[in-house]
Amino acid sequence: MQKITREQLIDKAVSLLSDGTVECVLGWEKGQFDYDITPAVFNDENELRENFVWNDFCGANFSKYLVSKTRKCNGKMLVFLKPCDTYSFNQLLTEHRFDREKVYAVGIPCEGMADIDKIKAACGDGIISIDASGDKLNVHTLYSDEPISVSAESVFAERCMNCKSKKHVAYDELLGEDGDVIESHRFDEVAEIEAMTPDERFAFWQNELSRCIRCNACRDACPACTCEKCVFDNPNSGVENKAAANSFEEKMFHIIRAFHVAGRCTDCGECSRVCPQHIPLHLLNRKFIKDINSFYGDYQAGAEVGTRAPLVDYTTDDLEPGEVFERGGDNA
Amino acid sequence: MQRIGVFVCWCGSNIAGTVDVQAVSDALKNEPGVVFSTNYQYMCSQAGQDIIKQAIAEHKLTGIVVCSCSPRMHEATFRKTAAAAGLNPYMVEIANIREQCSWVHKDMPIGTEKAIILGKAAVAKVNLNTPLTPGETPVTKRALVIGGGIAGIQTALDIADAGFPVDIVEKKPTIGGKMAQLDKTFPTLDCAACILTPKMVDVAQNDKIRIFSYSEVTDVKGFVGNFDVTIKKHARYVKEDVCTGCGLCTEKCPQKKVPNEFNLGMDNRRAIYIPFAQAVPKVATIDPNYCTMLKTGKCGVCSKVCTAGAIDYKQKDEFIEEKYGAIVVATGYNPISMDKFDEFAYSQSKDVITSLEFERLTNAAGPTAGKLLRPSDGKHPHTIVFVQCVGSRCDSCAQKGKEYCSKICCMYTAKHAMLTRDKYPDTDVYVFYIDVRTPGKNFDEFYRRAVEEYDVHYVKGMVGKVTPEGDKLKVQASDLLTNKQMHIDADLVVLAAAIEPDKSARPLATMLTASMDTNDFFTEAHPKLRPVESPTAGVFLSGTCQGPKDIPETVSQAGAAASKVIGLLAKDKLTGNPCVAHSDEWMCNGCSSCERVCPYGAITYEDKEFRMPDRTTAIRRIAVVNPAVCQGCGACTVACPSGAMDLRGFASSQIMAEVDAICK
Amino acid sequence: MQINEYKPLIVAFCCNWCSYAGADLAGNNRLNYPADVKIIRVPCSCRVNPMFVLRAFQRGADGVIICGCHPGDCHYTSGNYFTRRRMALLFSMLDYLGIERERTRVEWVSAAEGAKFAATMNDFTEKVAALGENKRLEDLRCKR
Amino acid sequence: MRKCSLEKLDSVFAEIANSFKLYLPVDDKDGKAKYSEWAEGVKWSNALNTVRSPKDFFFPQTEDLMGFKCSGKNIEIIDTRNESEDFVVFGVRACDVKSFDILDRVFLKDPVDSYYSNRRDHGIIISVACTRPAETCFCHTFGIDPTEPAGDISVWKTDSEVFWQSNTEKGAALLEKLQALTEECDADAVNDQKEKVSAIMKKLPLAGLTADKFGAGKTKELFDAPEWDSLSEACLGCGTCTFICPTCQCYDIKDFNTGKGVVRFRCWDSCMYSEFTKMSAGQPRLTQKERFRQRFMHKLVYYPENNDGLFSCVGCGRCLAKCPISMNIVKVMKTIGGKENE
Repeated sequence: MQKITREQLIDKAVSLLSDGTVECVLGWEKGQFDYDITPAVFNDENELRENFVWNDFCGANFSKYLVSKTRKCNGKMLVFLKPCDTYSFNQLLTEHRFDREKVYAVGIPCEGMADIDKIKAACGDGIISIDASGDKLNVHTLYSDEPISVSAESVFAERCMNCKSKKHVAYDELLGEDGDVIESHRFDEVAEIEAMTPDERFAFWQNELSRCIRCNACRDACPACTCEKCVFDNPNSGVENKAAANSFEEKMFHIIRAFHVAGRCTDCGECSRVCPQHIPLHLLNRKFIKDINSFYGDYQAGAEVGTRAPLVDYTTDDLEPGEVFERGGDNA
Repeated sequence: MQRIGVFVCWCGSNIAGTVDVQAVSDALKNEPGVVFSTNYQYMCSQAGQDIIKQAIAEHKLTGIVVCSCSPRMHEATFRKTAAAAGLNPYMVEIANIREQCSWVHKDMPIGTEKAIILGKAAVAKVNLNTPLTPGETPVTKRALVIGGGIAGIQTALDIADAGFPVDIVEKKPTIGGKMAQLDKTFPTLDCAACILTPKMVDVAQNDKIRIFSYSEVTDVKGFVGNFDVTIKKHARYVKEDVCTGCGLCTEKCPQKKVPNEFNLGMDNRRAIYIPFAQAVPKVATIDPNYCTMLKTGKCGVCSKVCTAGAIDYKQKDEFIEEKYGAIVVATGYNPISMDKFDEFAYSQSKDVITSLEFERLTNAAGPTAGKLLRPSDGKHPHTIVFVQCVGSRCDSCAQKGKEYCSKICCMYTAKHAMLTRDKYPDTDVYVFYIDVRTPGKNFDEFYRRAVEEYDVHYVKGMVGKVTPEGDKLKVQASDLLTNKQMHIDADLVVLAAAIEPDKSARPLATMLTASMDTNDFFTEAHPKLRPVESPTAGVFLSGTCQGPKDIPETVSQAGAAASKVIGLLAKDKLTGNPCVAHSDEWMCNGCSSCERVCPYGAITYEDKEFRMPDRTTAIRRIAVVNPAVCQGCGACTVACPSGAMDLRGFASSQIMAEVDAICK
Repeated sequence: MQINEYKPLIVAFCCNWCSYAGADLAGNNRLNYPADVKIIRVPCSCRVNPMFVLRAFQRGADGVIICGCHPGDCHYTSGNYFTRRRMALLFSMLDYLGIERERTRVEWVSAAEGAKFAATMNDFTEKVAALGENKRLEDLRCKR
Repeated sequence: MRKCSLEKLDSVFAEIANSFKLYLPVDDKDGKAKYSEWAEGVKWSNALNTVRSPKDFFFPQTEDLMGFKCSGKNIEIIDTRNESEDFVVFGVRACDVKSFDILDRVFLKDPVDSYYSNRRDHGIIISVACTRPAETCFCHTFGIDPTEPAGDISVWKTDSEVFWQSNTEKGAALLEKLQALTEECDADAVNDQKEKVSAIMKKLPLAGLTADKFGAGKTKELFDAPEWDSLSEACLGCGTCTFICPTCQCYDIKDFNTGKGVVRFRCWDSCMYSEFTKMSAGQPRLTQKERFRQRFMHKLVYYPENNDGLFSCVGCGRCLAKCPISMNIVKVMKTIGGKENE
């Protein structure tokens, strides 16, 4: 259960709206059920009181919306940012993707977001409502008379299981208490794949990436993918395609996408969250992050504004491309 | 669709010997876009070029592929040919079927097959070529010469002579460089000072030339025709324009124990000093490392004795910013350190000296007033051993010394030996050598005189060890011709130390973005055809910064560099390289990735209002490339996540078309 | 096709200033290397987009090698330093996806190293040939 | 109607697989169902439905249409079409079966899409009645009864038995082959289950959803509805909804230059994409709002207009589960369709 309440957020938004600090509010709107929450722009108190929601399903990272939304907004826009969202926020600022002056960022603590698919796997279909109490989620379904209780932690989204930081790295105002950067085990899975033989690695990724339907959800949700025109939509780029015709194109899309965000990816996990085919896309991005950390020193994209991303930087004694394998493990 | 002409060159038998040129031109005839294809013995010849010109006119060609030697060889030639026939020169692509094909593959079918593929790749590229027009930039009509040795002096004089202003930046308090330290010069044996100092005076008196002595270049921005240079003038604590150079201060200064670098530390100077009598500018300089006044605030003798009132203890380093159209590097050389050559006992005995030290010992203005006396005891040496190639022509595995030949040692050693024998016929002179290299006008004659007329003992072989024993130096050597060990009790051993580029060259090269070889000599734009130009446009090379040279060579290269500079400065406008980066403003995210990888600072950003595809208006930050500054490396094109940045002449689509053609 | 007839296809991206000149020198000195190597001239190794590498594999290349000036000697001062990082990460990613390591290489070849160029190409071709055809990054539509 | 015991189901599958390629929903390692080919040991998924719809069987995501072989300056046209083999798709839910009708009206209408019709002719659909509809189900809105699925053969599964009912000649012929493994039974045997499920259907959160406000002739009324702005506000413009949708049928035709020739292929396209139906004069729908509106207007207004009032949504609920920002057709119908829909 989230420590900060929906009412606290609404009150904050209403006060900022009424004192003229902000013109509108970027927040979460309730859906049909308790889990299908949509990002929305709220313009007044009525809209907020009626439709604003804050619960364990508010996973969407708003940072990316700021690129397009601030262009349309004349005054300031209030945005609520969870700790992991603030990294994307900073990274976008580093890349001059929106005007900081047009945003009023309110940092809000996050206790971890739930993955509805994990809940469905645990409780079955037919979920009518979900309510949180303490560290439990009580799930009411069509097919069981009693609510099914699951621990929130057991149904955390992948990125929340491996949460890297409860600390906000950017905000104008903070609600609740700030946390710390966390020593996570987020690279363990990458290390497991690295430890496989090349044949196993190939088979692993072949299986994962073959499910890709090129819906582009990973790209479109990614806060690092804010290109005015994506190379995959650009007929002149030479790699444009609407659907992968074969396994090469499946791989190419994901390699190039991961490479494009390498050094800029904050590991917010949106790609894996939105993938309708459950491809563990974060494992591609994390591979780059892990490599960057080990080759060039620890680097967390978005930790600060204005840092030089590792791929637009160098030192004269960087390791040679041929040496990466010596470091990466012995599975030739 | 292009109308492409393909021209396959035989290069005599160079290509035709291993590539079936007829088959190549036949095969390429069928490639998309190709409307004409032929082959000829020498495409680069006038007749060959005429074939191209004629085909352009006859077949209304819009693009050309020449299958020939490396584009590094004749791309420029064929571009000119195309231009002469009215075709944009950037519509020409070369398929390198000589260096990369006929010369490395011996089998005719294999060579032919590869030549066809390389030709197809070039055709694929030309299909996507677009006519390019170079941009124009104005030229600042002023040159900068970095280094005030004989190379810099000559370059500056020649440029000034053509009427262009020149600045010389010299890090020492005076110009003159190494030549000012020399005694006589080979092979004519005229006195170095006698021929150099008049030139120094010419420099001082030339109103087109400014000298920034005791100064160094700290920053270079800009590009050919438009360099912005920052020069740091070190505080010399003497007002240059007030000092008369009378030298009184240098006599009265109580700090007498300063090693005199002009005499290579073989005697002392004062804390305030003028390096030598003919220094230009003839102005005193206070050495802040030794001056009591500057260190403790107590003394002030020089200030008291200076009637002109030129002393200024509060002087600060000064930074001067100036614009230049061309920069000449003349940073010169130094003998290498003898630290790694302990077998010659250089650090153990004062009587083991380098050749440059020997020059000072024999120089009338030197520490011994020209008398050849041993540094240790001031006695006249009777047996002198000269060791050549100390640190030159070393095995790369030995981890010491240089692989290259220092070039000047053979001649100056012969000079030293001859002069010694001439002045002091009672001395025995031995020269140990690996080879004696005397290619040069009157060089061999000079060497033979040393051997034949002056009875210098030339011994082919290397000195193994020098051991100081009493007041003698035991020299252990081998004579390779007689295959015998030799033991000589010498009074003086002179080491012909290898020469290396000055240490200031490497950081300067970085500032200039000029390339260097692994020995830190500046690389020339072409080793044979452009020996005085650096690959970086607008940067020229003069003297030993480019490689070991003697004085006549240095002076001729200095003149050559000057003529290149004059050629550049004589232009009012420069046409640039059109193969530069450009950003598609619709795709640009303004993320700054490109700016961060650009080594030239060619990319800036501006906010621009856009009518967006969704009919809204937005102010977007977009990258703008300065085509005059961009050198066309392409780093930005890969850093750009959206692919907004592309490179003219090497567009992503062109490179991918080449990949496709090669792989099909 | 018999196995001993298998000829790999190698795409070599060479920077104009060092490696392309190195290849020219190999030619000047008549130093043989396999005709399977096809060179594409780029102004600097930093012009090589990872996309080009993938493109080559897609189109049927069995190995891709990128040659540039030695670090510190880049004609454009710093281009090859960026190449070094980009390709280190790209190659590591390809390895992570199970693509054979020997199919990709970066080699620094100066204009003076004609012999090194030829030796590098001989060695690289041999290693790629030993792997056989590129199956893991192939696009069947483009097969020879 | 015929039946067999649940234990015998694998033998039935084996029998079908003897003559046909048989596909059925199978759980992957993450427990998500997808259509896979049956082989010994492959288990039918218990999931309500597959993540991707079965439209791939007839309208695959990418498919080559024709080829061009280029040598020199000559171009030779190659017909890449092959006659499809007969195949059986087992386990299709009522909603997805209905989606084939919707696709048929597009692809089998003159001019007939021979690629689609070829597969359609050779495919046999065995549908399965639903027993545990999910909260996202709203097939009833479009008049689909999940207890009476259509298809060549309809199947009802109970705790111990599987009931088979053929609806077409193709179905009957197949069922004929399964004579030995099945036995005749009374059609009333599944009534109990049907009633139970019908009762559950009434309790579904979306039970009251109707499409009354939509349909043929509603273009003028709905096109400029102000709600489209807020509905499309958060849309990322990804293609998830269209690609998992069983009825989305838009495709793009593209040429791929292989170096030796050209492959002309088609692939799914999404009206959510900025490049959708881009022409030389540009895109007809410049904003995400217009693209978003297009998708729902097509399903709920334009398609019915051209197809006797038939909506091109089957209420399978996939988009409700998969949209990254949880915007979907139900929210659109409720918002545009007015409060009475809630």
